[in-house]
Amino acid sequence: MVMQSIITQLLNGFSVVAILVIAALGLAIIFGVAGVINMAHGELIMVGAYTAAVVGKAGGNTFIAMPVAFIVVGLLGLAIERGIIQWIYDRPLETLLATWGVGIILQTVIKLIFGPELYYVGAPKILRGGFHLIGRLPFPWYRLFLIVVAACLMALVFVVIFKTNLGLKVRAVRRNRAISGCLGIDTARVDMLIFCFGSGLAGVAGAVLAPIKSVSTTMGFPYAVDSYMVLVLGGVGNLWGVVAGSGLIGEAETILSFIFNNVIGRLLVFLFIVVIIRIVPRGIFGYSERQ
Amino acid sequence: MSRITRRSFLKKCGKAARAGALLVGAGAPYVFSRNIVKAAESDTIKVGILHSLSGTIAIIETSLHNAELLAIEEINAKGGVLGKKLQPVVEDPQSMVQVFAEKAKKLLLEDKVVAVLGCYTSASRQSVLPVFEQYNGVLLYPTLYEAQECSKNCFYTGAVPNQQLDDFVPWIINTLGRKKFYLIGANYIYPKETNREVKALLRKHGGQVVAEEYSPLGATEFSTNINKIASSGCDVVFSDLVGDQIVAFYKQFKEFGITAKDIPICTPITTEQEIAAMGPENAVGHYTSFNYFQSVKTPQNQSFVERYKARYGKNAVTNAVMEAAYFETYFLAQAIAKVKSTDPDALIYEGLPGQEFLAPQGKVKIDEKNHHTWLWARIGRANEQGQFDIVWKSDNWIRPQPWVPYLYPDKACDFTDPRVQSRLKKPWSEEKNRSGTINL
Amino acid sequence: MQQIRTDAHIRQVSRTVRNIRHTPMIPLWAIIGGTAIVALIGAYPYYGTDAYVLSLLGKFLCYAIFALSIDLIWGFTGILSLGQAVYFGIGAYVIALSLKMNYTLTHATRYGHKIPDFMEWNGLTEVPHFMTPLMNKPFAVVCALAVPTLLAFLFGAITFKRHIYGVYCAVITLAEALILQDFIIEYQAYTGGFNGITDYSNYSGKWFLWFILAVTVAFFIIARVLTHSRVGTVLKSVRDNELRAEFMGYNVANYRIFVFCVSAFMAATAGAMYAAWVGLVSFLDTGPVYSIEAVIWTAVGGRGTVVGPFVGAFLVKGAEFFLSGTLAEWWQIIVGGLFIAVVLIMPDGIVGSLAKWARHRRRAISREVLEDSEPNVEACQLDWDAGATPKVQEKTR
Amino acid sequence: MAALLEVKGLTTKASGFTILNNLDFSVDENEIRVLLGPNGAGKTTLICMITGQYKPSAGTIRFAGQDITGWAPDDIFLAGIGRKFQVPNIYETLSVYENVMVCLRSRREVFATLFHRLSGEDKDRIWEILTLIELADKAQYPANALAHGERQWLELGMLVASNPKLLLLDEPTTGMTEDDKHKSVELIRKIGQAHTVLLVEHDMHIVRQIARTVTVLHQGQKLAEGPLGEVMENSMVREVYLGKGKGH
Repeated sequence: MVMQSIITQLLNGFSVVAILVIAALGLAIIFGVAGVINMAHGELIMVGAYTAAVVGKAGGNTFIAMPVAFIVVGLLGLAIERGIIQWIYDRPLETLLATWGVGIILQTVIKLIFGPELYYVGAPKILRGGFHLIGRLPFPWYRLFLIVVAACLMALVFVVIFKTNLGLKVRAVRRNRAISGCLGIDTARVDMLIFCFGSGLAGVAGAVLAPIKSVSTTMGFPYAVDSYMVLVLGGVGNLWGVVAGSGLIGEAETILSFIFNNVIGRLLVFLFIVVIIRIVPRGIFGYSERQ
Repeated sequence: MSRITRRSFLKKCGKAARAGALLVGAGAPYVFSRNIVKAAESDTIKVGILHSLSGTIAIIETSLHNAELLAIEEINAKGGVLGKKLQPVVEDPQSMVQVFAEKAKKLLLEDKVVAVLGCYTSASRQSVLPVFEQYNGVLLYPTLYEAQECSKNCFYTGAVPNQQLDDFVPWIINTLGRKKFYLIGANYIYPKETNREVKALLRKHGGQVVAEEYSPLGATEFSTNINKIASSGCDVVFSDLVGDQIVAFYKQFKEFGITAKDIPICTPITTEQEIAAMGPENAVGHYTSFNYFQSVKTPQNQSFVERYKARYGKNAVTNAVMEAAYFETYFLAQAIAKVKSTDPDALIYEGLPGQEFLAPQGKVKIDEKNHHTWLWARIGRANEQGQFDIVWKSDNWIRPQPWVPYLYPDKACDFTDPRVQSRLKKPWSEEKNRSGTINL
Repeated sequence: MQQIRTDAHIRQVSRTVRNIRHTPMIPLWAIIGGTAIVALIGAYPYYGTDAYVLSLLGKFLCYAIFALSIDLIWGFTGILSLGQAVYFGIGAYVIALSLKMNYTLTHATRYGHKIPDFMEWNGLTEVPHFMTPLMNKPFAVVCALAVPTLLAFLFGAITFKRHIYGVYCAVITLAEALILQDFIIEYQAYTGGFNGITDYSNYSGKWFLWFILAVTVAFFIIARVLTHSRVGTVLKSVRDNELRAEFMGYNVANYRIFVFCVSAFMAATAGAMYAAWVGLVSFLDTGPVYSIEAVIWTAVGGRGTVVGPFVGAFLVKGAEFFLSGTLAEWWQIIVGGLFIAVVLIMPDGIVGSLAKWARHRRRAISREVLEDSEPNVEACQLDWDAGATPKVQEKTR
Repeated sequence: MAALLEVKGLTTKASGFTILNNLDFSVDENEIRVLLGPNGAGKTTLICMITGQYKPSAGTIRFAGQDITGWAPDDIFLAGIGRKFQVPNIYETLSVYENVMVCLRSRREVFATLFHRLSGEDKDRIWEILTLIELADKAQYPANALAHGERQWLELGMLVASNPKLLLLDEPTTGMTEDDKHKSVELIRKIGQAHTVLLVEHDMHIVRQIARTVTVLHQGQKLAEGPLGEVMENSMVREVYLGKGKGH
């Protein structure tokens, strides 16, 4: 019985890890690649979730909501980048301030449009229910779907960054912006596209997380905090870091919460992060540049 | 390219910015100027409305704010009170207790409101009570709460545990036939105190607590808790989760394949509003104990729901706290009319105690002794439409007991007691205890 | 070893060039303006009778000190902390606990016992032994100031010695704020948890406003002296170029730890006074959101200037209090827009931009002076041309 | 005269490559020594080793009688080694005056600095240095307003202010115009009158103007050492260095 619970708990852990990966991927692009400390990341996820709610009202389901949210939030990201971020790439800490402002504005605007109450987003019919694997409880199909989505998004990002021309330019710009510019790469365009892409991913995160979480204007901040923890623990600017960070935080949190309780679980996870960072200051997969 | 645009952009903006800064700088002193809202004072009665319109608690508090504005509009449409219109003074405390206290002070001292309708969480109420006691204001508080409190300056129109739990827990044991309780709640005073009473009732009626667990406020990942619930062998979950936690918990409960037939969730706090947010399919069959449901079949309620929907859109749902916020506004109007004055002491000693009103849930009354409200008890089972089928209803209204006798046999609240009265008559600087609690 | 001695002629010349004004430690305008503002605030209880404004003034001053503490580490040293509220919060909680326990000795809570209500509803029957010393108020004050400072020392010793700066430091401090916040909520029997600590006798008299004001002025002067002294120059040099400073023999980590401790001490003092003045503390006072807000006040006012945090705190907080009443539904759009506008239009903040403008003017004047005295400085080979006009590049921090 | 700096058996490995291989090398007091070598010879790495930025895999570094192997950069500085970086490395937002002021020889501890006041003599010294590097008239400018050459001189001035026993100059004339280079040479010569200087330089014009003794590094090892003329005649040197058309 105890053994079964623990195995179930490990499985749950995988779904939590998947949630963290999904939430953090967009930030991994915006923060890790474009170097913007995006405090509005949670709000971009929130807008994605509301997009899913609208799609749901119009009769669509999560599968339709994902590409729609990608486009809607991607365009929103484009607007933010063109309007604000493009002027301040060279001042990363000030992006924090501006995006915090963007976050507040997004929250208020969404509240004015949709009202302050919680919104309903249902899971698609074929993903309801679960399958029996072990123990008393079935493992929900939707959680399996989350794991699959996390893997697919990882693969997508991997392909975009490492297998496309855009990805090559992105990596070039990340290593040396000035030289890349001199070599004929339109850095402004690369920045714009990458911010757009990262925002779109945040939108997808909102759309897939909406059916299992509550959708409200203030839902974003915890996701943003978790995403930053994941990135810093895993190593900024490395895709495997996202997986490593999510894996450690997700599994540690579910197991510790099971042994103790949620609050102590969370406390221990944060302590754990602080300790790890002190041992490997650049994160688990962070590269150390030659000074 | 972007650099050049940037520079010219900055140049253009530079002058505008400097002018703007001057304007803002010059505007700052107005923050401190005392005539923020100086309406014609003679022909209106100012009523403060203090509910968060931003931040995490805005989800529920905005609906209270709406209900109170609706009631004020209705009262004004009928000619107001004492020939004057009620004028709402709205403040946004941003879901932060410090701001609640600050804004309460502003409403009392700056706007000189006759009373404040406000607060939702216990934290916010506790933060403003010292302010109301010090400056002798009147607070009407619409939320169900953990009780064990009575303040001279506060009138509580929400339910206290004896009105929600005393019948609910025995009903779960006897009618539902479920004895093994798994208590899960958010980690703060209301769930802790509520669970203390639930445990006392379980001892009295022969139930059993399998586990008691508290989750951080705002946490929305419950897979671990659900795993624990499934392996604990309980046959009913008693939940005091609040806010968006409710939605996430019910959704994930269903997701893990547990239905209300296996383990029903019983709760004194989930309303129609949360069910709308989680989707009715996730709530079907779970139980809530409340004084009011949207489906209550009284003519007052039907008209109330109609008016609310007409004002705030046809998708708007009503709930118990909102109903309390609605009728407390009427309590205030009636009390002002009764004492023909806006003097706080007149309202506190004469006007509000004993006030009756035919509310959507039935007839309600403010208790003379303890400032809480006589309410009806109902148990509802959520149905497919996101409404509650009322499966049980109390025969009569129920007296509020801030101190339940089975836990606190030696305490009671009584503002009519001469000992309390003499204490209250002393000025604030000499006697700061404004509580009506007495030891029996 | 003998130092290079340039010949007397050059030394003579250099003397004539050096009549460039040094900014005094505390300029005259600051003394006059500061005195005027202090008088205006300190005398408020005599010309204004509004208890609400009075309470706001004390509170805003605490916010301003808090913002100043962030400016000290962020503006002058380049350490971005998103967990500065930890130190503010600990200071506030210690004082609030002390006052609350003393208050309940004479004023029974609603349960009728002589211990704080949050202890009671969590099942404690008496004040736990490790908390009884806090009932001694002077000891509590010492604790409220010393504990955060020591904590900052520990934090700094581990973090800065490990060369963790920038975003990593920001996220670690964020994690620390979250830890403290969770800790306070979880151990509510000792901290009041989600409800915070309220209902104790706070100091709301005029004398306490004066006290806050005096502390504010003291911290203002300390910050000004610190940042304009040699240490301040070293701190700025660490901010600008850590490597160079290290190769100039400065133990960069020690300087960071030092300024971090000073800043924590300021934040703790602000927190302690806040708790005593307002009579209410909550876990939100220790959280990341509050820390980020204070960072924003600093940025709006102008980081790297001593006056900036004061202006920022008063302006942003004032705007919030003002707007959230009159424009309850959409005031946040204005506040959000303000942050964006400051970043885009006034990257140095309000005070910073004004100071920069003033500096430019001054430099232009001193340039004219130099040109007039050209014959005396021929040895300096002045080659003023278009290229010598100061091009102030954007900071790339 | 005893050697001021003495490097023995210095070996560095980084990710599989041997950058410095069992290098022996010494600099005497009051000498201007030029370090030559093609790209990748390990010149900058050697500087980094001496100043404590990297830790050597093996070998010892002795300076003024002390073993400084593995010391922290700030301690090595305090022992008396100042370093000029290849690209100008100054405090961008401080004024020129402050840049020099921060570098003045004084105690570096936090509390000593806290209560430190500039004496009149200190001020004279700052102005002297500013005059020496010809930036006195720009004393109040923020350093980021200076031109490239001026920034290099400022860094030299900062080093002089700290009055080190040994100055390590890593290609101080990179990216300068001919005029500026000429000025730099004058400056380095002046500095060399009172300090021991170890100069890393590619530009043979400059090397010829300054150098008395040169050391040639190749693939992490010392190839040749001696007076400039002698070394220039060395066939190995000509092959690995000049043969590749690197010099002028």
